[in-house]
Amino acid sequence: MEKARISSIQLFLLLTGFLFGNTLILAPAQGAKNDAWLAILLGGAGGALLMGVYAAIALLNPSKTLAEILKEKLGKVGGSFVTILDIWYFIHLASLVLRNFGEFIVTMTFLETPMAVVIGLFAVILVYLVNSGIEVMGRLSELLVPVIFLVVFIISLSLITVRDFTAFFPVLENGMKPVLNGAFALITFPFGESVVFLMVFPHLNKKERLKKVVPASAALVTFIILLVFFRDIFVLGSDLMVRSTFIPHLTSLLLPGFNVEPLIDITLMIGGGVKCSVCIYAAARTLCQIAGIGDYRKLTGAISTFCVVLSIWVYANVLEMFNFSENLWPYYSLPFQIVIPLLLLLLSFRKKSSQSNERAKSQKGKDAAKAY
Amino acid sequence: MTGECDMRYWANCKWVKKMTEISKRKKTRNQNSDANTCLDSYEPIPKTIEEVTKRLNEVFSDCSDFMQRKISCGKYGMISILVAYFDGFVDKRVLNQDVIRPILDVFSNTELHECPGLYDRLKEYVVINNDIDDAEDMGQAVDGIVSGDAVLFIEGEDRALVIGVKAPQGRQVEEPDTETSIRGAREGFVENLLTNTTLIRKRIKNPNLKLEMMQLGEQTRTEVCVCYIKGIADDNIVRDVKERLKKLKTDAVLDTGIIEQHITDNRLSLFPMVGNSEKCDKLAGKLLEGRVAILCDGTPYVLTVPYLFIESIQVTDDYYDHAFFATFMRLLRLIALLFSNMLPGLYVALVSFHHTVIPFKLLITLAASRQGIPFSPIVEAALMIVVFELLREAGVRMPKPIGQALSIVGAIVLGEASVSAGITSNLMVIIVATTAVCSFIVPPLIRATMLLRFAFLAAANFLGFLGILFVAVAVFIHLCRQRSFGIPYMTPFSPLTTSVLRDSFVVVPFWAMVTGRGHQKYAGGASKQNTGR
Amino acid sequence: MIMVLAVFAILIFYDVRKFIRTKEPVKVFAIYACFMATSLIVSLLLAAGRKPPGPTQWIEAILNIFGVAS
Amino acid sequence: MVMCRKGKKGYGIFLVLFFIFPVLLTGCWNNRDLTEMNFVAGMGLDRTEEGKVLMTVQVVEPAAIISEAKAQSAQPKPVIVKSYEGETIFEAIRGILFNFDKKLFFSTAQVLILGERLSQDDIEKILDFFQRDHEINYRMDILVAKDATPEEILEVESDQDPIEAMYIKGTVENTDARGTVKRTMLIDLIKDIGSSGKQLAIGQISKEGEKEVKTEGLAVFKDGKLAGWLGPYETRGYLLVINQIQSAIVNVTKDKDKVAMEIIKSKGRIDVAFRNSEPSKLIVKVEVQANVGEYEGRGKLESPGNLHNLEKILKEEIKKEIKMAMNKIQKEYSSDIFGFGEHMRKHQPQYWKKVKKDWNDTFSDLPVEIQVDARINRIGSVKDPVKKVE
Repeated sequence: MEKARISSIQLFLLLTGFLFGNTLILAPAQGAKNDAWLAILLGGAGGALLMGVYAAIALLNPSKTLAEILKEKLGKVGGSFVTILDIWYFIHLASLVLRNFGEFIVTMTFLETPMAVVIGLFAVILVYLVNSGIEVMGRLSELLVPVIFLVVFIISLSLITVRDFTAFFPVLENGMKPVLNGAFALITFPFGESVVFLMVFPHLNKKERLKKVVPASAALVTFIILLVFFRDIFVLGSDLMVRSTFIPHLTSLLLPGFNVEPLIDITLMIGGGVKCSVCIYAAARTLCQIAGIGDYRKLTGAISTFCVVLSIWVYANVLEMFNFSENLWPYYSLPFQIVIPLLLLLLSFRKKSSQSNERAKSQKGKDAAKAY
Repeated sequence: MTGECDMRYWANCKWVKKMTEISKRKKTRNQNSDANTCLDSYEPIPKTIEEVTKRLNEVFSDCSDFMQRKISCGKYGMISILVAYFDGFVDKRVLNQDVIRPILDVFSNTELHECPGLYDRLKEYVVINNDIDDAEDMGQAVDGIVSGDAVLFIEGEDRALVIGVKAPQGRQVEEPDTETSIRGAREGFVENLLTNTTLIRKRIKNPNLKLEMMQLGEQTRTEVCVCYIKGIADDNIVRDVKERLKKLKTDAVLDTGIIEQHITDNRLSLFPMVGNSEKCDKLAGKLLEGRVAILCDGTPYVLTVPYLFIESIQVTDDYYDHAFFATFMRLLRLIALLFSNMLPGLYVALVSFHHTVIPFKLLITLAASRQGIPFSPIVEAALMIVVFELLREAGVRMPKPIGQALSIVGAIVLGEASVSAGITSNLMVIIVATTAVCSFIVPPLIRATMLLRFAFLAAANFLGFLGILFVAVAVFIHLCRQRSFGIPYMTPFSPLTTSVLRDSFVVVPFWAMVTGRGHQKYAGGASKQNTGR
Repeated sequence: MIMVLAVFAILIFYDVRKFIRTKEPVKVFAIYACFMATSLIVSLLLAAGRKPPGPTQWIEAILNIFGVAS
Repeated sequence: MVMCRKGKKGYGIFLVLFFIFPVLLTGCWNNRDLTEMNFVAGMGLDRTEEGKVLMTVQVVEPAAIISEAKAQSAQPKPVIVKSYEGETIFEAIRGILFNFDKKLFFSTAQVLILGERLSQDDIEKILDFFQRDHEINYRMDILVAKDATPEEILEVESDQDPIEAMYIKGTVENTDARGTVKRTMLIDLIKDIGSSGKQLAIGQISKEGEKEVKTEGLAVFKDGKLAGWLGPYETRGYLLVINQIQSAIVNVTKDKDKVAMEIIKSKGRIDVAFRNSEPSKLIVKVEVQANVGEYEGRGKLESPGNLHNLEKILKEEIKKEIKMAMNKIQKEYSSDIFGFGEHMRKHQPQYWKKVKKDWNDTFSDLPVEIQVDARINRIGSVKDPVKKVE
């Protein structure tokens, strides 16, 4: 249907922007306090592995989207059921990101502005973007995602004078458990969320590039999360970091000389925008594929409207938001992010090996997947 | 002639009416111009000069500048030759020297009564002029006359000679006012199409430089020339350009601006999707980059397609100057572009929302300057910008001497007095002035910035910095989804095209660019590098 | 309340007009109506200040059945 | 091409929303003009006798300040100082509006002066407002007023800066040239409150005549309550230990000559030594680099030996200052404002858990080892001090 093609750089930046998304404000792995860097490293490795699974699925089922793979592997009824669940998951994810964005803006900058207005206007832009197609999304991320890195580096560099480099001591004060918990949380958020990209991977113009793009982007995001974590803990100290609602905002206030608060809005808006638009795009396309509608653009408006309403509906206050994303989200995400993809991977393998008569060919496929 | 003739023009002429009646094609007269004119043009040329004169007088009734001269030659004045042309349109001296004098010289004493080879003799060795064509029927003959040629009708022949003796018209080649440069050629295009094509040929001496002519505009039938370098320009784009031009249905093509509006990809976009220039060296550079140019008779502005966003901040001087300086200027222009769009919006956002961002001392200054101003920042800004745009427009439309007075009024009365009257803050005057200065730095985007400025202003007043961000992202999305003749509008940046990136915000020296002259193809797939030059 | 209704009216008018013009099949209308109706009902309830139990609560309940969430 | 055609719809939405909506809703919500607010330059916080919060704000009148720079005409005062009582800080802040016409804007606050009576209460709790409010300037300086209420200090009309708070901030900022007062920004304070192994120490301010203030010394807190004060030299000793000295002048005596040494670089480190898994000793290491700034006398300064001598004397002098501070803090206040506990928490967490409970008592009993290393780099434009040829 859609013959759009995106280049590997575009996919890389799209993926990176997606993973970056709202990670900064929610600060996953923060439960491990000053050991979060360990959690980030572990979680990054695990996340890369998980994303490798997604890439392997995409490589084993070339030019098929998630809905098509599910239908093929799980049959019509089962496939449709899981697909509908996945659609719900994508929509939910998009609305959570919207809520994060709105919550941040409303808490920090526009205290008197209704959140619905902020989120609604943001959604309008997202609809415009999603309706422009995946190519334009790729091109836009090519333009804007580098800005995120720029902002993060600028803030980090300008804070170099006000930091205390011993703040992350002592190591493993509370044992390994919080670290493992944090790592697990980090795998499901943000890395596992990239399961959405099974709807985007088929658009890549050179399929084999996927093997490079996915790990590179996971590595870059891990590095940036790590950088941001160290920056924040050096500047704020572990206690204040754990207590603050939105860490990067607090950090931005500490710059000597001037206040760079709006820059945080920029990163959040770009990252969140990429994440949200990919989710809405994926939801709309998946829905259209199982319903047999040709053009997903017809439904983006409705889905986005629903996302906006859902984002207001989903939490009563900011604490509920933090509680959900820390305690419930990882478990809730498990089936969507890990169980279904692993099942798909297994089924793809089996089909591949039974299909091909030559052993060598199946061996090759395994090797390809083993690379992850 | 492309067959797209002007039917209403013909329809007004009596003889055409008569002819159409004869051919019983009344029905199609006002609808199908093709069929109509084709039929008309096949009207044979009468053999006798009297009849020709009569017809011509019918066709060109009430045309006071239509001239006919009858030459009787041969020893007994037996041979009549009729020269028909538009006065002023043809160069009379050339006509006399190259056509009439030789005819008189050769035939005045010849004892020819009726020579069968007269037409060919005239064509081959009597008329000196090079530009000779046959007119097989009346239509072609009339076409020749209206396009400034002289037409020779000969007694007893059903053909006519069309002789190009067009008088050179219009101004001399001079430096264009709109695109002045510090270095580089001073030659600009003129209104005459032939002069313009010559100027291009002069720069690119290469048979691969193709100039394809067509006529557009049902009333005006303007000569339009599609120009490209075969082998460098993408064939698909050339084809696309020609197709779009052929589809163009309009009465009048008075300027390339009209063509631009018809062939542009997105007519609603504020951003230019078609470039224009009146500088020869710039156009040559564009052609060498693989672009297609559209020239039009009667205007010095030449269109180039595809047009990319980055071209707005490129200036020919960049290529002639030191690369570091050029890079600096590019960045400066980019900053100017941002400023001219966002500065008033940013100011409003800062003053009405983000007080925490402003350093304390500056905040005091700002607050002090805003003390006692009756308007809110947005109203103040909008007022000042509108006043500035009024001044600018007045400055453009007014005769130059009055412009002086205008600038004094603008500077003193509106700037100085409005501040001391306490209607605007002096900071706002600075902001608007800076914005105004910046908006002149990137002329191709001037209309986009003019309107976007208000969008940013309104958004800033609504949601502060966030509003500005929203609008900015929307503009970015808009830019990203545009294509100019198939090429994504933001090309060197997204999709990232590393080879072209050397000529984006950064200008690398020529020797570091891929092709010799420093011109790059605008998009990927620059495989067809160059022609034998 | 009125604002919510107005916004929804604009959105639905805009989209449905487009659908009718392009003569969409019934399923498009069905899915569209499904999403919009849910959104409208929920947002009206929210605007009225009666927040219905949302997905977060459902998910929490489901997870509690499995006993994963503490 | 196809995409562009479709694009027109989206473009329409964009145009409608961004051109019409904002115009309709102009000036809503958070849109607040600069002229509708009062800028707070300084804040004072104290307790009344009934235990209420007494909030003092110093508000700037921008027009007065700018016009003062232009012409010395009769103008309204550039700053206004007002106080109000309330149960909580926030209530007091809102209540203070009873005689201000515009809302107060706190982000511009440069200093926060804490009263003595408030300091004797628990200041850790009271600082919550300053963390929670989104408009607070985290880099504002905090000082504790000695022998004066915050109100009195904020009411001082200095000749040096029309905004008194800026004047106070300036005097605190120049501590990096003298090192006699600790500069405490709000963020530092918040960080210190959070850490269990460190007690609070805030710079001290007092009134000096009608037109000036003096920022010198240190207020030492124990468990959030004011424990006592340190003098300027003790403060300097303390700052040397916690590595917050940028530059300072230390006077030493050499053969009855007075020599002023300019410390240009100083590095302080702390450590805790252990014996039998019990903390046994506090170790303070200070490395100082200094220049000879002034030599008042007839001594000789020719050979490296002279300098080594001077270095030794400087070492002793610094040691003395540190010892003075240590003594007073350990014995008199027994409050670990150095952060030895914090250091232990970071580097020996297993021991820290044991001694955490009554660390302050343990801290005051431990012996201190002070290691000072001083180096003199430059001696200035002349070698020997001026003397008549004999």
